[in-house]
Amino acid sequence: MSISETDSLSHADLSHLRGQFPILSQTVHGKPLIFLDSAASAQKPDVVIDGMAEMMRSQYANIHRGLHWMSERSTEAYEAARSRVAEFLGAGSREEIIFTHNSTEAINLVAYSYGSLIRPGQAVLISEMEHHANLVPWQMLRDRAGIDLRVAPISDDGDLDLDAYSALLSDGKVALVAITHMSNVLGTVTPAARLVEMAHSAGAKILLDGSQAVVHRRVNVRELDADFYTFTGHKLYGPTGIGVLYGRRELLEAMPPFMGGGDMISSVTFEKSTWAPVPAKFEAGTPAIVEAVGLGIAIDWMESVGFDMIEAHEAALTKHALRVLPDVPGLSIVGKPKDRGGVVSFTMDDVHPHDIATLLDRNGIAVRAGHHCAEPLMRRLGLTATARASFAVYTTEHEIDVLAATLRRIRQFFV
Amino acid sequence: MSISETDSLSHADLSHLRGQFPILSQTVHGKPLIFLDSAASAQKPDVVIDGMAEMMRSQYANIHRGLHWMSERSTEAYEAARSRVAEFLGAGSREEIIFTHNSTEAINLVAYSYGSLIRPGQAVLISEMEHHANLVPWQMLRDRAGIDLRVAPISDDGDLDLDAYSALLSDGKVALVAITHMSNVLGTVTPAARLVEMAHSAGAKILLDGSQAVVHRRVNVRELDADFYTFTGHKLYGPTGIGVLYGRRELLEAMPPFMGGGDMISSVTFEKSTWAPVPAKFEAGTPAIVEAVGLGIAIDWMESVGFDMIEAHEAALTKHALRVLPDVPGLSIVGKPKDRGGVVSFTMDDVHPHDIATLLDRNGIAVRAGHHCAEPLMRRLGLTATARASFAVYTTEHEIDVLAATLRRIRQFFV
Amino acid sequence: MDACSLYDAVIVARSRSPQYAGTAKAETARAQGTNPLCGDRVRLSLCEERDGIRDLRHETRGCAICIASTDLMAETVMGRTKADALELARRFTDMLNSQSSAADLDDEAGLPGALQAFLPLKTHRSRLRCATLPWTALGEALKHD
Amino acid sequence: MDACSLYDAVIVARSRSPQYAGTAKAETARAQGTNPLCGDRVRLSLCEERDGIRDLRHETRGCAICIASTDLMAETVMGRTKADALELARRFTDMLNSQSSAADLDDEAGLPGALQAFLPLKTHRSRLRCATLPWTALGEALKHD
Ligand SMILES: Cc1ncc(COP(=O)(O)O)c(C=O)c1O
Ligand SMILES: Cc1ncc(COP(=O)(O)O)c(C=O)c1O
Repeated sequence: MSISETDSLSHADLSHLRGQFPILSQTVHGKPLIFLDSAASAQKPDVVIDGMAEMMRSQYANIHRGLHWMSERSTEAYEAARSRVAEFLGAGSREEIIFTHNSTEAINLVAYSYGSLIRPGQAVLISEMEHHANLVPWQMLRDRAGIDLRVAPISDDGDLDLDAYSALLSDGKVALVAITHMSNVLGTVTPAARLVEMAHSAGAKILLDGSQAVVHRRVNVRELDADFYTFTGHKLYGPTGIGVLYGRRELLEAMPPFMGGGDMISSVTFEKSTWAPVPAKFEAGTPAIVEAVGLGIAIDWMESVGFDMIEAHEAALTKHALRVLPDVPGLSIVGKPKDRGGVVSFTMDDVHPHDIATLLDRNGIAVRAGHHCAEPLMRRLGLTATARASFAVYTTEHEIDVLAATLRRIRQFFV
Repeated sequence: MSISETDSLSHADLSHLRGQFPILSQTVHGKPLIFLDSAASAQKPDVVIDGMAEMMRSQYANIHRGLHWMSERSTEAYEAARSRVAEFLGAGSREEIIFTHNSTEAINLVAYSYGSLIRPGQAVLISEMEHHANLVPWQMLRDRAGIDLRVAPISDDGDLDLDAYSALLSDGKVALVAITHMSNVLGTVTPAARLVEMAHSAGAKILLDGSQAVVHRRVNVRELDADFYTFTGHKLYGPTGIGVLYGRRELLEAMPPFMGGGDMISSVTFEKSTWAPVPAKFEAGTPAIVEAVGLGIAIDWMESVGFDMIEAHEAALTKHALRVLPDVPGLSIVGKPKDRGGVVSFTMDDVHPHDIATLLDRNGIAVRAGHHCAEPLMRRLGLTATARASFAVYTTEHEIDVLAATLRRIRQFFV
Repeated sequence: MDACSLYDAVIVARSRSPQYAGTAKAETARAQGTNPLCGDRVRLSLCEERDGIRDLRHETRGCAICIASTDLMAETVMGRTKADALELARRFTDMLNSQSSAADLDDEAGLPGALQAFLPLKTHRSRLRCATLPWTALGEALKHD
Repeated sequence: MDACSLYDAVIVARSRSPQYAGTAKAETARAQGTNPLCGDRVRLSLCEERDGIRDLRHETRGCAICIASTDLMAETVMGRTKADALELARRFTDMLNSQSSAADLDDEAGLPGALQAFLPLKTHRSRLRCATLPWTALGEALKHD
């Protein structure tokens, strides 16, 4: 695609871009689909869909150990996707990119492997606004390994409490910080570079859960100086079944493998196996070959749109939503973080979020409702559930207006 | 498709069937592709490719927690795939089917989760012909948990030594047997029902690695009485990035989770989480939704061809190969198991298998060469590598004839 | 706005002002049902006598569907025998879970009219549990004695 | 049969009957390279003097490409200075790893004719290590002293 060089998407550009997402022209309950659930999983542009299909049609075989043409082509495509991801994240080298099933597996990999190097008495530090994916693996590690799990609080606005964060780091016992780069509930974009710096000064390593952040902002892991960074393909306009762990090379090299199997070994006897160099050491078995290639295409597609454009468009959408939604009687936006990505959670009087979601759905509008896999955050906010609208590069201001208008009518209906 | 009701594929049926695999009409180095590497990964029929694309085009969203139409449709499709797999394997209930990344992850899940219930002094029993995927996870468990790892030997023909197997079970210390249902190197189909019975009489549970078997034979886990059964989508004419663990329900229920994250919990506080019922307990994070659906389609496709047909066709191909290949001067078939699936490993004088593979590739023929992720088996056979031709439902006798003729010329070239 | 037949007048009305909220006089049993997926919670308070359910009250935190379903359940089962109530619970749950379309079922279900308000849920399967939660809790309560 | 230019006469001949098999007289260094992926193993035996590599012999277990590459390496580096040999190792490896096509490189590579036999490997990247393995081992051997 080619988009004019302004700092935001023109109407024509946006409709051209939307035309690349076949699903956006579907109807739901007879209404045109308005998809405001991209933070749960984004829709895929046709280049991704077609590219995956094309690979399976014309250049597919298992990779790595194959000496024949099809296998070499598949291997090349898979490894090119790795290079693409490395470049996308600004990694120091392509060997620092490990393909996983999703973000959840990437975090569990670190919890099992790096976690096995953390000693009783040491601690892992998370925050109050973590997705279960960046909470439960650390709880399980705590219970397995007898380490401490510390939780950095957030303010009522939904910002991380930096003083408390600093205090929790101060005794030098924190071995690893694991914190979100962007909250999937509040939209809060955390001050990642600061968090890294503070963690490092306290002698801790840091993992950033970039599942949401990477979709909306240009991320550079070396500039952030992150030790681990994770994201998931299906939220990045890419396929399901593929995720990414970035890890600093010297850490990855010092870590034991997570899963055992083919391709992660250097040699095997019944007595003893030795491990392959990174990244192979962490990629046991046949990887999600076609999905990795699909992810590479999705990244190419995003770069062709341009991150400046994506950021500007989503910032405009978010601003618009924060202007029109509070005008809906009874509606309260949840959280007021200093820096927010395109995710807006809200409640409306005592209309239950599930009823909001179902009634929006009847009108073609897809939002999420519930605890958004962040139960402890809900409890902290004194809520059991919220409704959440989340925006993607294909979202329009008009869609947000329709959301607001429909919410008004839903409320009238209940009051 | 519709195939005439004979017990083997007619010429016309076979060419109709081949027409459904777009990749088979590709050329390689200017020669028509002859793909004899399906045991590494099978090619995909267009219904699978198109079905995945169609889902992403028209009915895609994240699953389970979504209350909107797209999410309900995706959830239904994903859960229907689970039911399809349950039926395919003859499982007692759909809750006994867990979707994983691949076979390797399925085995690692059992090694981590069920493995954590095995006590020092107890043992895991594998065989000499295991793929690294069913060997390295048990080595890692041994080293982590201080259990014993026992190895059942095979005969020179490549059959499991049942007396030795029985002897290794006899002290009652084996908690779990983990053995292949079909060797990816020798083609040996193991007497699974016997193995299960013997394991159970000795008080052991048993996992069968069905990664190869399930492609070629109808498998029924309840008839086999297996405790765990694993396979991988990409070898079953399905997508990459999806695998399956079948587990007997009461075992799955007693096992702790493997990975932590969204969807595998029932409730979460910072202090403690409780787990969702199976299968959700073992499916942390966003699953490979589209790939699971693709796998369901692949199974439907196989059933539409019919397992009787598949078995008969592959048996005919294997018989043919075992007749024509040994006629190639200098060629020796590796192994002579009593019951063999469509996998034939061979060596040819001292022409290195890698040279064989590359020269076959120059002539459009894809075979695998190397240790096939089974180094200890190679050592047992006194080899460092073999060449391997493997057959699928789309393979023809003519392709095997071309293989044999080309091998003759390769040998002349080297001698 | 398309509110669809799901949010029909009786469901919305009952969710706004449940008629059987509270606790039963002469309570003989309590039960609780929760849906951890969404935090819905139904607390039932029963007065059961030999000839059947004398009184049934509830405290429900949840969505409109859940509150209305609980309230309509209370109305429907009061005065019925235990066996009758359990049979109704089974029929209601079966009706919602069955794959046949709402249209096919309307007649067969043989459910009290008020409960038929939930038939449109069949096309919103993710919300089924909101309606069946109180019935599951009732089943537990009645089985416990 | 299409054997392609990869298995050219010299490669096949050298793999059948290597001319530098064995161990060096007056051996001053040994080195070994293995490729765990395929089990190939190259053992080098060197006699190095102040003015350069005097003798280089090998025992190679591997495919035709690997044996021929080792044997042709021995032939090529014998008599060269250490710096020269290392430079050649670098150029050979770079040539094979570079993304430019064989055609573009033919002239530029400036490699001894015999080594150019390996250029067609560029279109069989999975076999690259078969050819570079002995050179990597040589690099190790020369760096060690
Ligand atoms: C017998 C056997 N087990 C396990 C595996 C591992 O399968 P995957 O790589 O898809 O996990 C394979 C395939 O390579 C196999 O042949
Ligand atoms: C902040 C955050 N972390 C982690 C995840 C988990 O991603 P996945 O389910 O793809 O593993 C999500 C998405 O659900 C998320 O929003």
